[in-house]
Amino acid sequence: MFSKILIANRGEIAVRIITSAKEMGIKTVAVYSDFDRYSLFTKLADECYYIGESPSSKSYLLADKIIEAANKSSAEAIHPGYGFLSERSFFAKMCKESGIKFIGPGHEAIELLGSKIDAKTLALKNKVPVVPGTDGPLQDLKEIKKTAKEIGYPVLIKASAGGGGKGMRVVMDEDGIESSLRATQSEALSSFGDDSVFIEKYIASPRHIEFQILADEYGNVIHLGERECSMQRRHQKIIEETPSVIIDSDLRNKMGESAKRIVKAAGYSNAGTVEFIVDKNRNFYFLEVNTRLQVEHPITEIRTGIDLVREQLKIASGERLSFRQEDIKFSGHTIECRICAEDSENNFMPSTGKISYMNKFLGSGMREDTGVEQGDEISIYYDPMISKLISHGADREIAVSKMKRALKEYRIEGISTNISFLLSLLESEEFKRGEYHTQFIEKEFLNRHLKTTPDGELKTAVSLAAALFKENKKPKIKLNTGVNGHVKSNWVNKRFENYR
Amino acid sequence: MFSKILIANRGEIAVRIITSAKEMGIKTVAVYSDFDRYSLFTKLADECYYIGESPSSKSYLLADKIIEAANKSSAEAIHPGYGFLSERSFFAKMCKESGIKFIGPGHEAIELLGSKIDAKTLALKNKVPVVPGTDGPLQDLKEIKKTAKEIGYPVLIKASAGGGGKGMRVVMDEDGIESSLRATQSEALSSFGDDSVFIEKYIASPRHIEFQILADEYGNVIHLGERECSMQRRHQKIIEETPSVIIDSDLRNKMGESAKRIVKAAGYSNAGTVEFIVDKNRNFYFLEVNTRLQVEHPITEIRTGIDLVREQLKIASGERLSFRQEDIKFSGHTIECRICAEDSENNFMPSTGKISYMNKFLGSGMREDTGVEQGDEISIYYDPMISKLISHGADREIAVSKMKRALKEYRIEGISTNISFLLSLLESEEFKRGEYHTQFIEKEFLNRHLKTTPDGELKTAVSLAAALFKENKKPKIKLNTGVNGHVKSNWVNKRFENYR
Amino acid sequence: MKKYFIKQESSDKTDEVKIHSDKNASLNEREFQYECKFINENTMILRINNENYFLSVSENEESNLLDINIESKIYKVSCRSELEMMIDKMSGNKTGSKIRKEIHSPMPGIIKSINVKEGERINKGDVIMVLEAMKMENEIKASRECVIKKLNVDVMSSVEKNELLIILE
Amino acid sequence: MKKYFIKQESSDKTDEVKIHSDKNASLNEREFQYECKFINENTMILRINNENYFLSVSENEESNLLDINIESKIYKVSCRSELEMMIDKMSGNKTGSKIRKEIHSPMPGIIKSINVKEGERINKGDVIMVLEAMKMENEIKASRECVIKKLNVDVMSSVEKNELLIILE
Repeated sequence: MFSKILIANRGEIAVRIITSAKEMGIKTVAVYSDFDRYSLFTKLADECYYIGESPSSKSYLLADKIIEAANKSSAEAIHPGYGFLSERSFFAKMCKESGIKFIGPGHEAIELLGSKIDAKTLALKNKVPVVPGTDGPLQDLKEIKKTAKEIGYPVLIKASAGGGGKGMRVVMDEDGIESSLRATQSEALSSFGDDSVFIEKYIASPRHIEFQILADEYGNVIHLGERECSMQRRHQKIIEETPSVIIDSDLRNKMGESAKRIVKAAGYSNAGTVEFIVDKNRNFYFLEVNTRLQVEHPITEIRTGIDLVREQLKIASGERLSFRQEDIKFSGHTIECRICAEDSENNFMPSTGKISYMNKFLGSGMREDTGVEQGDEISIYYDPMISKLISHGADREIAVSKMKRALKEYRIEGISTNISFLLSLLESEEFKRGEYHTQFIEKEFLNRHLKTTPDGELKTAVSLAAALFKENKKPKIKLNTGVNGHVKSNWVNKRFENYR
Repeated sequence: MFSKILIANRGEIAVRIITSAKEMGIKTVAVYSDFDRYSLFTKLADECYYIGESPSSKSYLLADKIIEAANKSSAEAIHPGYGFLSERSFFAKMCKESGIKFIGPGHEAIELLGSKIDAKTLALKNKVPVVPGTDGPLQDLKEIKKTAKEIGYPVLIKASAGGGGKGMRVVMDEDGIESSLRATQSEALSSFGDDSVFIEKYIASPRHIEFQILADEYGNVIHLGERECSMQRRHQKIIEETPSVIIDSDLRNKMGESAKRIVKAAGYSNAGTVEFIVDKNRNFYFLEVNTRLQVEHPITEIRTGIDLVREQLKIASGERLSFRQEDIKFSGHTIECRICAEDSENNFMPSTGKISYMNKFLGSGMREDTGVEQGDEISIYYDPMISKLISHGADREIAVSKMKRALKEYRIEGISTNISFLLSLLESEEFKRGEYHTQFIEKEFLNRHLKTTPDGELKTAVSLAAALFKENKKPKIKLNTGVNGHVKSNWVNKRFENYR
Repeated sequence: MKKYFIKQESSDKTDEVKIHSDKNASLNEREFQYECKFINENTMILRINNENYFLSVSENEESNLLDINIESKIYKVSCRSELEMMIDKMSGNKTGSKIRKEIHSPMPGIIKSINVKEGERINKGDVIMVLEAMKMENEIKASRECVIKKLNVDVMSSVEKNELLIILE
Repeated sequence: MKKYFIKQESSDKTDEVKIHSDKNASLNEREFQYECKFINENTMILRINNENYFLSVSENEESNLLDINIESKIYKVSCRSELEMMIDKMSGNKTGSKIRKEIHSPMPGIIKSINVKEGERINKGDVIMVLEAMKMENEIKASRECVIKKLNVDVMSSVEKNELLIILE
């Protein structure tokens, strides 16, 4: 096993990796930007190296700087987390050439699976169904029109190098195809430096379901069950759960084995995730492989009792998987909610500023993965995710009730969050029944009128709270209203004493 | 199910009960003393009733006041937590007579099992071994001497009404018996108003192992496995774990079935704990039944996936147990550490004062049950326990490594705690091997020299930290030392800016 | 005794809260007992009769309303003191909310597109421009029907937080 | 430049820390780089070269030493400034710690028993009295060999925090 590793990431995922490493007796090295000088993950690490300015292009994306820090600190391996350099094959290659173990798959596998078209070809070769579409990149409008007609509208135009919802457009009929193609191509060119696209059948109201994979360096591969990730807004996952209400053990087995075939064929090792979409008739289609740890990995950890970061470190250090597929046991139901700094009442506008107050009560059955503490700043530089709340219960109903309680008791002041939005999602009939899909939020939920008007005792509380807040904030100036001269009465003073 | 319950307790256990009730959609009523007006448990409750002054004799022990609050708030049931009125049969009876459901066993069972001698008789009748000793209360010295001789020294003198380590003395030979008897009797008289004692065989280096029981009101009883509670100081449990390293499934089954027999014979319902001591040859002897929820109940919850408070509420509302003995599955290893406000470097002197700073990092696999927050006061009125940290891992080694990490990252300032003591216990060879007994701490561990002298880089850090602390604290007075006049140099100012 | 006028966002009725002392208050003349402890400027423990609320209040700059957060549900109210109501009456502003005539950048970022022209009349909800920040595209929408008086920025210009983007008529 | 003299509790050797600036310091003339940020009066992030310590320091009234808490292990050191060392030297106090001549009650409680008489010579570790508080009996022990000069309390008397219990010679 390694004696020291470097974490080429920040925030909650850096904290998460440090946690498992410490428990294994491995020393940890953090790298940080100006903004992160005293962020939680640097406080927890054994060593800290400064790598540059706050924008990630000047720090967390600088492969050279990170390799340099690894060399200086004598770290034997680098964990890339998610995002940043985690899926860049050149970085995995640089690590290898510097004699540092990259904690993830080999750069060849990253490169192979990083190309949507190659990955699709690989899936087909291994008898895993894919969404009908072009099997090569296209650029010419005429050819694209012809292909779209063959596949049948609606179709999806996707940037070949895209991801995370970027560079994707649905085209309902031939009239819309030209403008959509131009828009997709210009976006793809500026974002990824590559304007090739491909086209596929658009599947209405699909589920996004993914499988967690572990593969050692000796060809042993297992899956750890599915994650239901259909609760999305703008292709960003918001709530994830496992098991999925639509997956029975038969389908789980079929999809899990498909996922394993792809990963095996790619010569993949370490942790990875195979994404599928599932249509209304429970047909599944391979989507892509994420060649890294996922944001939502904790729900799998809790339901299987397997620490994925620990397994990543063991695999990277050359150990064999210590369990077989039949050893994997699933227990209860797990849900994750992503708490983000965004104003869900104002078009999900990102919210920046200082967290002036944070008070939470997790209680039994709850886990929180976070990189942020009271007093910290939420900046424009990085992802707006503040925290991942994860609940575990004997069944789905209990897991949901725990999550709701914890969300109600999670307080953040100084910035806006999506907590009330998460809570209304959990309270929707569709979520209760488990009947939702990737377009549910945008096409259905956001059109609903969810304003709550308090009544009875709650109305009294709301009204009095508003009045007391205003009273307490009032500048301590003696008003000469004439009628009511004794403004500074005894009880006002008392209240001021209480506050701070 | 109840729609509203009252919690006749405070601190972490009140918080714990509120948590499960909320998850079940049950409204919660807290009662509080002057000291607890704004304690965490009152913040989380739906309703709060004031019941008296801070000393528990003037609030939490006032059965009348509590019943009154229950009536005013229309609570249908009362959960007594642990301590206070939880094992007082008169209170259970008062509840019943007031038409309020007591969430616990019937008052007859509490009374029967509350008498050590009756409980022992019941055990013997049901073929559960007990420690050899007198089967009735004794008061006469001559008779006591005779009995002690028959049993064989060393013997234990115990107050008939005692508990929690109070009113207990080991007598090594006949010379010591008279003074020990007098001391025990006077203590018992002043503490419990009853000076009868009994005598039993003293078992050297025993284990304290207890079984969690659930019994519904229809005679169905199951056990949820053991808890190893031998890590004690002055008869107070400090670290608990499950499973016990000395219990195999055969012994677990035997002890569990013994526990069930006693509880069944007592006509017991709701949650309860049957305590045993186990000698070096793994012979077990019934000790007593705790007719309430235990402090250390979380380790059983985590290992079985069963929420004990939820089960208590379901049983009290008349539901049948929803699982049978064979449904109970155990997973992994769980440990609990009790963090207390006491100065373990100064003879465990209780420490009072305000918690000026609290910073913890739990992370994956950890649970915390607490009733205090930063800014709270630790008082002389109540138990000095601040928090229960609970870790869960796939095996004992992982659970221990998680606990150690969390303890290292648990910061409390303003009061002294036993965190460093807990950490050294976990690091002791005996704990590592699981070879410890109820006298380990006092007879062996406390005699060790555990002072740590830092060296190398650690010594540099310790020395510089001391100097910087002193530098930062220095009053901002310009010293006229003559030699070094420029005291307020630029960098000192900078540091002062950082601080706060 | 202090008097405040409260209007729930979704209601047309104005309620009257009177704070008689630190123990007694009334809502529309219905008296009740309460207790309040501020944890900080925004957070308080409020107990009415024996009901307990651990809640927070914050001023929403966007809407000029107070957001009352109880168990992570947000209730929006306008709250005016007697004095403010007098001023409102004199100035003829019945709703008590200022109409904002300028739109400022909510955060630093880059203007990706501008969908309106100067002089154009737009409706509530129309997208005025798109600001890219935190790797996300954020639409800046009209909160009321209005006419664009002046555009202060160009497409692809980078803006600071609170920088003036548009003046409305 | 500031100079401090540090002695680990378990060592006889005194080490010399020099703080040259907010970036440079030395221990026994060995120079190194550091960085320090105080989170509050007691807690700091200290980085030496690139090693990271998130630690806290508190003054132990009992021992007159500083408790340095690193990862929940407590290191006890005495820390004297140059000025304090000078004063120590002049007053002939070599260890730098004041000898306490009074014992005060560490918390409110009731004196359950007194095991010594006035004028009695006792050894380090001897139990002087037992104080009951927080439902526990707490032994008050002698921290050094001494003679009891005056007992200020009686058995069963209740005492407040910091109340004078005993004067030593």
